Amino acid sequence: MTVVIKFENVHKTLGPTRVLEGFSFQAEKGKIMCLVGPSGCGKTTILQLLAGLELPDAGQITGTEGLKVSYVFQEPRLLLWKTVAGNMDFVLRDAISPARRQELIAKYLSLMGLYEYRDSYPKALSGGMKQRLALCRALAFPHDLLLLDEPLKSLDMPLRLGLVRQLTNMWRENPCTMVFVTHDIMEALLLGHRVVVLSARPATLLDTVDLNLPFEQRNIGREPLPSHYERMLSLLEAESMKSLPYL
Amino acid sequence: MTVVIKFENVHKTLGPTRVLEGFSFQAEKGKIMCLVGPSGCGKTTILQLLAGLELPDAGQITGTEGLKVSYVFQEPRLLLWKTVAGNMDFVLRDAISPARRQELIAKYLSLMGLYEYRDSYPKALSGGMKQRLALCRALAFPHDLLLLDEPLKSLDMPLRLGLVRQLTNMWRENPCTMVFVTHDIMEALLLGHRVVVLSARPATLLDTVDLNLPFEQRNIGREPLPSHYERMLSLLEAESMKSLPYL
Amino acid sequence: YSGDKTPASGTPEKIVVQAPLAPPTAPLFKMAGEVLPDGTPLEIIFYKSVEEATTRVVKGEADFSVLPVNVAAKLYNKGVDISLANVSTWGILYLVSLESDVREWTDLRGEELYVGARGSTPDVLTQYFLSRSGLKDGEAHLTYLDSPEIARMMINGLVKNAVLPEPMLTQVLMNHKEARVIRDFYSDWQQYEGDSTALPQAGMVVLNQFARNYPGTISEFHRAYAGALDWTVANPAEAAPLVEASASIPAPVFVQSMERTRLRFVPGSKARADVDVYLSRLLDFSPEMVGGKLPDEKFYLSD
Amino acid sequence: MKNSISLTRGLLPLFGLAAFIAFWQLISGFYSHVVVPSPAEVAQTLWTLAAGGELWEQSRHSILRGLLGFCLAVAAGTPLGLLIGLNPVAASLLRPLVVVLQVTPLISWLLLAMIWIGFSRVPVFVVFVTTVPLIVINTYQGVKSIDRQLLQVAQIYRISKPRVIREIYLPQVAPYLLAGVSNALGVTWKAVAMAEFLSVQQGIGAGMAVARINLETAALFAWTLFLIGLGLVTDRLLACVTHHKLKHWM
Amino acid sequence: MKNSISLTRGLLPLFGLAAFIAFWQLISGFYSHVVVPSPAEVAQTLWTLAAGGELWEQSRHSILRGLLGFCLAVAAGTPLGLLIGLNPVAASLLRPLVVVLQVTPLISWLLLAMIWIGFSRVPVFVVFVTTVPLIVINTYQGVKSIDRQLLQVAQIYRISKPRVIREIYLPQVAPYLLAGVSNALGVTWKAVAMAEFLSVQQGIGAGMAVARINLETAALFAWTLFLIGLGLVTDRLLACVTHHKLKHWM
Ligand SMILES: Nc1ncnc2c1ncn2[C@@H]1O[C@H](COP(=O)(O)OP(=O)(O)OP(=O)(O)O)[C@@H](O)[C@H]1O
Ligand SMILES: Nc1ncnc2c1ncn2[C@@H]1O[C@H](COP(=O)(O)OP(=O)(O)OP(=O)(O)O)[C@@H](O)[C@H]1O
Ligand SMILES: [Mg+2]
Ligand SMILES: [Mg+2]
Repeated sequence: MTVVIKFENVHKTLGPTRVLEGFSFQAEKGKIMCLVGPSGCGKTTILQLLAGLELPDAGQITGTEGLKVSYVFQEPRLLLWKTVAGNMDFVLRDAISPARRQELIAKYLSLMGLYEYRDSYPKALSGGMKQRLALCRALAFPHDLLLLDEPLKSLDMPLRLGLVRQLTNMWRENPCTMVFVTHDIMEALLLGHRVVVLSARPATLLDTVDLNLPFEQRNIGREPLPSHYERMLSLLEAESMKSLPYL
Repeated sequence: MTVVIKFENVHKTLGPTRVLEGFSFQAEKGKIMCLVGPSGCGKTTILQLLAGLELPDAGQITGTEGLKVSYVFQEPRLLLWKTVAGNMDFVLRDAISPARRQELIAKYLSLMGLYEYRDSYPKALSGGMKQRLALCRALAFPHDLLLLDEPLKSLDMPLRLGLVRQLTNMWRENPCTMVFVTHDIMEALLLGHRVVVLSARPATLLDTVDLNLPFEQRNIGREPLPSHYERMLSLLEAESMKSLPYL
Repeated sequence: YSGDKTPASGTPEKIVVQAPLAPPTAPLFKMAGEVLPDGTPLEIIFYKSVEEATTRVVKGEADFSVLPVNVAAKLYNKGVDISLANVSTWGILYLVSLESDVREWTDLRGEELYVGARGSTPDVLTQYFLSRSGLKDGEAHLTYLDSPEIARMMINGLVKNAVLPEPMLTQVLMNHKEARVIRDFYSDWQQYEGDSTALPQAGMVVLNQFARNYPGTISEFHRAYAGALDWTVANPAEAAPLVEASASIPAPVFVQSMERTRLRFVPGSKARADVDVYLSRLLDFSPEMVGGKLPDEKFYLSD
Repeated sequence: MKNSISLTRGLLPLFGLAAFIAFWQLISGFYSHVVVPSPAEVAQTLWTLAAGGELWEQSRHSILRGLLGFCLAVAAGTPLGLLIGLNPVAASLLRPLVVVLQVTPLISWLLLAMIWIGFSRVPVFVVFVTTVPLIVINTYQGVKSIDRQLLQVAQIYRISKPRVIREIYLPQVAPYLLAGVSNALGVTWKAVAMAEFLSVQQGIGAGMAVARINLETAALFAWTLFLIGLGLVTDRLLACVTHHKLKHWM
Repeated sequence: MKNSISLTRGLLPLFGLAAFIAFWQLISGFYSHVVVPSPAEVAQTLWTLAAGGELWEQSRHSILRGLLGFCLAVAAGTPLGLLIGLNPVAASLLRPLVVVLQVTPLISWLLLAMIWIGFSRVPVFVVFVTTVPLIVINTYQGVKSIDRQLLQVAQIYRISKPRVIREIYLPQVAPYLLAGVSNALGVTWKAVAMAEFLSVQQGIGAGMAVARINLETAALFAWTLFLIGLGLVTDRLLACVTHHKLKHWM
């Protein structure tokens, strides 16, 4: 059995834009992989390729065959005509038995502070609440591969930290493969077994860090996180300077 | 002439949800005011009231009369049937003469690294690029009051820092009133003349800090920012604990 | 002074005649190519529906209109300023059947009989004959449909008994071997109403204003029309190409249909007796058909 | 305040109606009543028809036929529109068929319909044929305008095709379908009257046919008025039902 | 690969057509040619009509009338639909009017139309009256389904009402309008033929009326076939034009 998910020399053009050109990388299965990179570099495209929603123009993606995927998209993508609970039920219906489904829905909604809104429609939710519901949906759905595209955006700081902790706990119970895209380097360092910094388009790997520190020992102030943080930030800054010289 | 924008005992119910109950606060005109608060506490609602897009059920909002408003909504809200440049042109057409308009559009698009995408339609933009376009549009439009609802989300760290700097520069040139909603406390402390921490719904003022430090002297590591940061984070944490005890 | 601006002795610029695409129109095809002796050109309009015809009459856009006699009476009784100039068509309705055991009206007891539009002359006459021959209401099942559809269904054997006018009848006879004419409405009429009465089905109405203004033209027109009509009756084979060209009625169909089409020119004033009998029967049956009463003598254009 | 506004709004159509009747009265003065009967005359005819029971007797048939044809059209048109929208092969085969239904005049259908479907069912057939393209084309356009992002959600969470159609497509197609249904319901009453007019003994159309032959324009108008009333009532009913259904999320 | 797929797809309707013709041939065996003429007979009649110039002579009138009525309906229906969608007062006054247009049978219009509009313009009027509700109702439904968030954007940036209508409403109403236009264009050819059938000397409908009276079913079918061809061509044209317009952003 393959133990890695692998991009080999992947090319992908979207419309007129060559997003990936000979992009190669690999993510160990059963580990958390965090992707950081400048806006527009192709992170979402990588997730779409991993999910099989897009196909590479050339090159190979291996190791994703037969995996059950959950995906938090960059937008909440809720069903406006279903209530909060209905949106959960929608994805779980075919996957989980009715009795357990109710329980699971209640559990995840409570976890995210959405239980009292279970009968509201998405239009009555704030931006952060929509985001939480999207996350809920992905977490509750049984998965081997969890793709997260900025899942913690629009959430306040304590909530983000709490959710990072929650994700590590969940991973401990069920060590699935996660690919986590974020713009917050610290978040990546707190969560990832491996953190990858991507260059501007066409994406290449600028930096790859493997962190062996157990989750409970990771702390914003504790080495080696701050030094990784500094290095990564300056790498990203250099990238930014190339495409956005005026800022 | 009033020199403040004032909420006096404002009540606002959305659907079944009582978002604001006797909410009062004031923002000095020509200053930058940052709002931080737990997800779903009513920040967006406050901006909508300021913009006049919603009316209070009770209480008074004064000082916004006759102000020209620009608003970065929590969602990008782009016109899908117009190109990047077309979206800019759409808001500027009636406000600015044609010659100057082209120039202004080019200037702001270059600033945000979107100039090469000027003829692309929004569906070909990444999440962060959409967000930048929305910000572009608001900044280019002539305004007295600038409302920003998480304008820097989905952007990478250097970009965010660059844009914070850019916003302070712009404010120096044209000291308009800004109300800036963010979930990043540090962002708020780097940018605001006043930073307000809101409680969970119904929103009340948990903390109000006036910062007299000039922008160029503000630095993530420099006091009093870190101590404000710590205090505000723990206030928010306490709020979070109330509504999200399971995290 | 009548208030009309045109002097009473002049000639009109043209004469507009409207007529349905049916046998009574045939003589007009001959006239269409010619002009009246006094040089007045003739314009013929084919109308497709009764509304169209009545609208033209009401708006005064057609000087002469070929109409069913009862429709003419109806218009007159409803106050439209017209009179009956002539009657030209005397019975073009027949009872047709595909079944060999149908010979009489009474044989239709319990049978389905297809009749053109409900409330129209064919319908009323059919009901009249049925009741005169002793059938009670509903003993023959009347079903209504427009004649072309009845004819087509009959050709396909889907309709067994029908009342059809010419030239549909000829079409049916030519296309279905079993189709036979059972009754001729004209003879039945004479059987019940007496040999001296005829069945006046269609004629021409003229706008009274036109009649007042151009009395000379009317007689010119009548003379020409009567001539053309007699010629058509006498020489159907020669008229057929004209009809085929103008109305697309196949020549053989036309020639054969003329055998059962009774065209005879009778001026309005001379037709009153027959028309009165006819209309009073209709009046008994359903007053709406003639506009509620028998028209008075002003209905008939005096010579 | 609010009440008085909604009251005015409720009264507005009445003012409109009054203006219309006044205009009609004026017009009817210019023409023979064979062409334009006066409002009073038409109202009286309508009353006579209603009092004599004929109105109900005839319209009962028409309403049943109309509703049957309409329901069949919705029941068949919605899946057909979905199919055409979802499956390019079905589209290239069935789209021409929809055009045939749209374009073929009643008179060309008439005989075939009578032979194949039988006399009494012709109005149902005609209603079906007239309204089904409305449903199909609107449904199709709704499918084309669907949010592709949600389809990706369904793909990721392995939602079965029938559920995707029911829970992703249909709700988004709903406003399009609604426009189609609204159109179809209006056209239903016209179509049923026309079909009866041409082919059947009873029903509103048959009543109109008799009125026409007898040049009883007042009766023709009275029947038309009744049809319009029917149309207005069903239009309102539809608006209420759908408002109730969609108000939550739109 | 791609080419061969699109080729197969292009050929599919042809197979469908072939199957249909075979079926028709079969059916025509069972009935007299007065009821169901054979395909060959109809084709020959169509050819005769075309060769004799009558086809072009008659259809010229119909096409002009149809297009005129259709264009008028789009030109009037779109603003009317917008108005009804945007203004509740206009809605309560004009919605009943739309129902009147939908529901009133041709035969009731005919009388009035012939008086007021004159015979030769009746087909244009009939096309207009038949298609305008399709445009209005679809536009209205499009306006109802608009994205309110973008209206807030327009409000903030003080976009003038006409520009909001042109640049926010219209693009979002476009797919609804498209469904309406697609429906209207199909119905146009039927409506013009029906109107000509009942009231006018020249045109396809007039040709059909003559064919019907003379029991020339083959000619009736030939005209119908021509109408269907007309419908298919305009349907394709519309699809091409709109695809070209909307492909960028949808
Ligand atoms: N249209 C609406 N109908 C009903 N309730 C609403 C509506 N909009 C917002 N709410 C409720 O009002 C509350 C405040 O919403 P608001 O969008 O102002 O929050 P917020 O502070 O902006 O949150 P976030 O940071 O997540 O964007 C939430 O509880 C939300 O559920
Ligand atoms: N549908 C599309 N058509 C054309 N170009 C596209 C399309 N989607 C994305 N792109 C282009 O591909 C590039 C990468 O997009 P992608 O969404 O993967 O970026 P990203 O790394 O996720 O950025 P962000 O952090 O801003 O979300 C961008 O330059 C974008 O303009
Ligand atoms: Mg992205
Ligand atoms: Mg918000």
